[in-house]
Amino acid sequence: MSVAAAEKGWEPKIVAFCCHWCAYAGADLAGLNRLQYPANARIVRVPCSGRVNPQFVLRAFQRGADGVLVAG
Amino acid sequence: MAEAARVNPLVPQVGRITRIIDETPDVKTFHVTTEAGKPFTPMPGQLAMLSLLDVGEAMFSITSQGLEHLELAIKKVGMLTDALHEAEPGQAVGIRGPYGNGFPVEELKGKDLLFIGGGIGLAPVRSLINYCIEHRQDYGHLWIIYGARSPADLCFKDDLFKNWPQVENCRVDVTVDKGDAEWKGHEGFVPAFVEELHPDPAGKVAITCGPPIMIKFVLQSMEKLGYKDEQIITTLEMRMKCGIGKCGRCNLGSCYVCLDGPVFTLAQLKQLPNEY
Amino acid sequence: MKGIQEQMRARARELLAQGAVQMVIGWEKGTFWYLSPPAFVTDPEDCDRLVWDEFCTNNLAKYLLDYKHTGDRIALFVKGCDARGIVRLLQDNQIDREKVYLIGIKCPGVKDGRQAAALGEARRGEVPLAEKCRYCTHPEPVLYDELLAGDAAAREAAPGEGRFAEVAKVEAMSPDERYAFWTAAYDRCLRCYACRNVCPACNCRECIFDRSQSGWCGKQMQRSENMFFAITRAMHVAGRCIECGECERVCPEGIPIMALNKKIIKDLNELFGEYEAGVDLEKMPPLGQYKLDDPEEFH
Amino acid sequence: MLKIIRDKLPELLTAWARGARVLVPRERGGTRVFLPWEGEGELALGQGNTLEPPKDLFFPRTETMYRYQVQGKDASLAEEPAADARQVLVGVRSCDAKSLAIMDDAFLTKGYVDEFYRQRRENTRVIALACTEASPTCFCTAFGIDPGRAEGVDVQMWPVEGGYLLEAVTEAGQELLRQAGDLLAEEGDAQPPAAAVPPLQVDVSGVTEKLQRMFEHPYWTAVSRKCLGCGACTYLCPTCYCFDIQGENQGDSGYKFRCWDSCMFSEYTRMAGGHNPRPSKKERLRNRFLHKLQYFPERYGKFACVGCGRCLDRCPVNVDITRVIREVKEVTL
Amino acid sequence: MQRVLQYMGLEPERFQARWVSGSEGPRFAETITRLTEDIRALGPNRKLRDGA
Amino acid sequence: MVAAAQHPHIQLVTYAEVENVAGYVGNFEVTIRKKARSVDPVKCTGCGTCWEKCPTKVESEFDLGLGKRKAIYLPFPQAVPAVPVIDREHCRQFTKGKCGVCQKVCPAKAVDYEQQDEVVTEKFGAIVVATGYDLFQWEEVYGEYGYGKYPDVITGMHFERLNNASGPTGGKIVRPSDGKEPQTVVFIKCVGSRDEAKGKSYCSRACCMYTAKHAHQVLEKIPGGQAIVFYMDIRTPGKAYEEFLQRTVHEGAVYVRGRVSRVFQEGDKLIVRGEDTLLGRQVEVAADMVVLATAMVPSQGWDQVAKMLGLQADKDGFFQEAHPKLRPVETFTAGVFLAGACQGPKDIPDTVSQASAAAVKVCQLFAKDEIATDPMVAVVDESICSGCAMCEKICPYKAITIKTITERVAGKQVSRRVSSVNSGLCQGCGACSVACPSSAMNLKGFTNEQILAEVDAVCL
Repeated sequence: MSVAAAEKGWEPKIVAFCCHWCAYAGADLAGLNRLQYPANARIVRVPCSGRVNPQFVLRAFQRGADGVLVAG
Repeated sequence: MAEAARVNPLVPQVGRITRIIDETPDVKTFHVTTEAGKPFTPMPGQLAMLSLLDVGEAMFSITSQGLEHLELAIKKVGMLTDALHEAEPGQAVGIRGPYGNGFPVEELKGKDLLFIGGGIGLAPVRSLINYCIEHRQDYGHLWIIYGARSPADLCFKDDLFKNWPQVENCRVDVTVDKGDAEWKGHEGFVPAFVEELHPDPAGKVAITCGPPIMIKFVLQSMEKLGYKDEQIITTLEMRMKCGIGKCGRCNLGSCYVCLDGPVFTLAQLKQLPNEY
Repeated sequence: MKGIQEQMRARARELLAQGAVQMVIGWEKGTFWYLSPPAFVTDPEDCDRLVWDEFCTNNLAKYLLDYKHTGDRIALFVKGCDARGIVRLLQDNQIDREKVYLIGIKCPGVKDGRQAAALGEARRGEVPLAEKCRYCTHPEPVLYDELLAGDAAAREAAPGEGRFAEVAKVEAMSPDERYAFWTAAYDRCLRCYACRNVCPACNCRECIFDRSQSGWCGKQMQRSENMFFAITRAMHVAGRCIECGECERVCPEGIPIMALNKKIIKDLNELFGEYEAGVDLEKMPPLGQYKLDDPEEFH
Repeated sequence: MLKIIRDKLPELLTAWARGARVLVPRERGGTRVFLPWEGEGELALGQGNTLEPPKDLFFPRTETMYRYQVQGKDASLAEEPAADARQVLVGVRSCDAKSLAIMDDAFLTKGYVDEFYRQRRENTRVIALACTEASPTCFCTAFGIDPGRAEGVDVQMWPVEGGYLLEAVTEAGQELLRQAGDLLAEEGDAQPPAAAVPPLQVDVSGVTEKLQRMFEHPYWTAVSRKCLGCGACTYLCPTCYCFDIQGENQGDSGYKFRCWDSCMFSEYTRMAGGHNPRPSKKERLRNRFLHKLQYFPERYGKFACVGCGRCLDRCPVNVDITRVIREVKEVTL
Repeated sequence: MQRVLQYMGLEPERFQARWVSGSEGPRFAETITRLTEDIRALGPNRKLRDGA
Repeated sequence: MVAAAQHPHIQLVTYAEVENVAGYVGNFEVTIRKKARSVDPVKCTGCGTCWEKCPTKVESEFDLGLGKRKAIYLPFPQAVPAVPVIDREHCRQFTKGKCGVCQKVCPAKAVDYEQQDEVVTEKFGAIVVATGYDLFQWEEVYGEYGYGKYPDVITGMHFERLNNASGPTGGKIVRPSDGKEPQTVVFIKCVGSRDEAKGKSYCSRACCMYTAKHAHQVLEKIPGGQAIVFYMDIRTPGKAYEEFLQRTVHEGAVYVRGRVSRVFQEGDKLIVRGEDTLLGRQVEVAADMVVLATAMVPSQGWDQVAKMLGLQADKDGFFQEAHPKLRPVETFTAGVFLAGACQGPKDIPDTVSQASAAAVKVCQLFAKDEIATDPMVAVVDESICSGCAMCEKICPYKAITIKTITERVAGKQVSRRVSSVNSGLCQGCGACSVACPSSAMNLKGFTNEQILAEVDAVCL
């Protein structure tokens, strides 16, 4: 998909690397508590935020992410 | 080649895997065809570039062909072959070829042929064996010596034990490095087996293919038995990308294996740099 | 400088003749007056090839990796930055200290061959010091088995400021300007990997950029992948860069690679305290370990 | 013979740019490369050769070959439309002009024609610029190349006082000069200036034959020691044409591309099982020199080196092909 | 990492690292919301991107 | 304790320090320094003659300085084993080179001045960490309570000693300053705990109950005694806890909600000035004794223990359990378990429960010859690994070691160093795979390739 085509009706695309034990659990909890949060974040579960290689972040940007979050 | 120039040789046809046969735990034979029928008609020993479009492309020897399909026997060694082994019949593939020189079928006419194969090395040789069987009257005695690590690792068991032994004027000898409880055949390495069987070089051409270490010792054995370099034919394996002698990587000296090979006589190989 | 060259040749000859080492790595005269590429001498008779002049720029440390498994003992001439390269390799367990014999040279600073070529041989005296040498903090080798007599006083004491001048310049730009600056530079990148191959911090057996199958980075020479390479390379040498400037020198396209390396050095210094890679064998790079009290930029 | 005054050259380029993409040496980030002419800006025709050879214009660094879709077991592919844009390449030196002939051999002969290359090559007109001054690293005459007149080009240019002399060599070249209209003036008695004399001299006679007997020679170990194994020499070489074919996959679709590759890299010959017939930089460097000086001459009847000196200029460790040639001729077998 | 990406020209908001513990559901929701807003304000990213 | 000491399968090593722990679950190698007691425990019968005759008196650590002990002494009456130790710092034999009384009087000839520290290394399958707690050093930060300069401002622990029948006062509650029985005793709770400004942010958990007990004891033991408790909140979750508190209140303990702003001496009395926040006015009490409920903090040396065992600790130094709810006695290091206050402030029943749980966890571990580990463990691609040992240094679980492998390269035997992961120890955090410069280290289940593919997929 070209950048131009992606721009129509653009919504931020966010890749969130979430630690299995912390932020991912937090996301679970947010779900359990029926908390609203934007659907823009696409979560990649990792065993630990220390597992996030800088290259994963770069790859996310390469593939068109507008923002990247590492949550531990 | 005038009309060939208009066809882009680097772009494959889309074909399908129509049948998958388990040969050994890590070798499967794939039947490939396209909607228009057989992708192309190769000569024995020629190669095909097979790809899973989203995984990768690699060169494989064509082990046999039918009226409508090509057969490729593929061992699991890397990413592409792992993915191929996961595939099911019906899977779309890219295929282009045929590449390489193939076996010198004309020059071999009227000669007795000795085939020596080890492991997956039987795959390229099989195309020639089947060709000789089809054109039985053109060739002399066929003698197939084949070995694998274990009985389970023997490729083309139907051919080895059913089809080929029934062919007229054809002999098949099979060995395994190490047998199992059920194995009643010969045990031992291929080179030693060849020496044991002692095939007389007179009027023969030997075609050998297998793992490099086997080839090395088979060649020593052949020399002992009195075979001349011109009497020995082997096929090489190289990393290939374009298949048409352009991309550079499969050169042996000024030859490109994808174009001028993969079939070489030992005499030719000795002229080339030892870089395979 | 003559003195040093003569000492070099004499020591190389002695070491080889005694059999104390099997090879001596130094420099020799290249095709042009402004080139003094690495030289590998194995024969005591051959030691007069060795030269020492202001163009002995190449950092020789990296070559030791080629002889990792040979069992040979190798003598190496080391300038300040070469010695730091050795320390890095030792810290990464890449070489055996016993298998190298280090002959230190107090380095008066080297000069850039390309600048010299532009000036011409007639103006040899005017060739300025190489950029990396202007801010060199360790002109004398930090590690050696013997030190050749001579002095490094030819240059003024290393000025601290200016070391990060280039970095400050880029930092002062807006994000868009910075992006334009780096993409303009890395659009030129040929991905020849000379910067990687010359770097004593790049000592992997097999670089991920040589394993395109592994899926890290494609082989397309285009902006996003060149930038991926640029950032990955920079992160890879983070905390390990010894500021020998070789990456920038060898780059056929003249990409300001050190401006990226130095940025990381600067940041690491700010975050984890001053650290100079390859100076002290005992002090490991800040990113190579973890401490309970490591600062966090997490929020 | 026709002449154009220096100030008018941009106008001529602009005229040509109406029907084609005009590429001409220009300054970029402190180096000179062939860049498109878009009507304004400085040219860099004077100061020696470009850093990068023009091969990129026929054989791009990265080139998409075809796109595909994969859905479950089904797949389809579509060829990338042919590159049929016309190009005019201005200011090519004799060495680089010769390199095109070498690339033609590799891509267009021996049974297969590389369509991607052919399309671009046929759509490109080449205008050569004679050298009147040589760089210290030049040695084109060693390969019989005349720095004063290029082979296989459409138009030959010579720098002269105040402008350039031009001479059409081919029919297409004449057409280009016709497009110039009154920008060109007839200079009947003008003589092309004397060609440059490259300072580096090397005698290549007999080197192929010598190399044929040197494959196992310890010389290769010695010469490869300082090599870093980077690909700078191959990527800057006008005659190196190795490439790789790879895919880029995203979800159900993707594309196959080819990109430059270098025989100096370990991955180049490594096979799927891990075996590498050229495991170290010694074998790789040897292959590079043998390819240029032995294999290519054996296969195509000419050296795959044009003496442009780029590798020598940019090699971080001064691996010097002229020195290799001299040394090869000297070593005892 | 954030500093390097910034240095290469990326806006600082585009790459963030946050502590969110397993018991902090609301904080997680809030983090995502804020990040999304930050990025919405910045607009689409074209930097470091394939095909750009 | 006695039962444990007598158990045939329990070996009790006292007066010793663990110097190093190597190995991994099922195969720990623990180096223990058994300090020289100067008394042979095998010969000693614990008759007590030696400490009776010993001429040197030293302040007793156990009694927190409220009483004295000898230079050869039993740390406390119920100590197991009942073998005395010579305090070499104070013993005349060691400081002056002459005395030897204990050796002379010992009927068992057990005293041995030549004894040296003994370092042993033994193998263990699992480790239970029960290093307990220390008390918050209030003297340094609570200037308003007198910087520790008033002898009658004591901690709850001192009070326990005073109150103990075998303590320095034989169980009589007296003022350390003059030995008089106090009439008015003020208790201040949350000294160091729940005080982010000066102390710790956490609730020390046991103080509410022991303060209630102390108040009850004041009222019970001291005729006409008065107990006044300053508190912030009263927390009594636990079986019968609230009832006990109510009983104390009914007995006459005065609970004042509010913090004490100052304690100062006036003549014989300690004036405690504070606020009653319920009534909204200042209160002043002239007390005879002030007892502080100081916070529990991890035992000194927790950081060394953490390092030795690869444990993680929270910001206060309490060891981190593997999961706050589901794995409260395990640690991130396989085979290492937690019991008691080293994990967080606890009272006795909780400590006993956790200790029992830890014991059962160990039994569970030992019940099988093999252990099942999480499949998410790191794996090394030895062909790529360059042996730089970055991963070894970064691994929080000490699961990575460097080993030497030999392989054939171009027909030559070459040995080189590569990393090796102990899958029993690896907890699959993946830090090594990020630290690895060559990407030779990968994490099964979360491989680089898998994560990259996932990133690709989520970006579609």
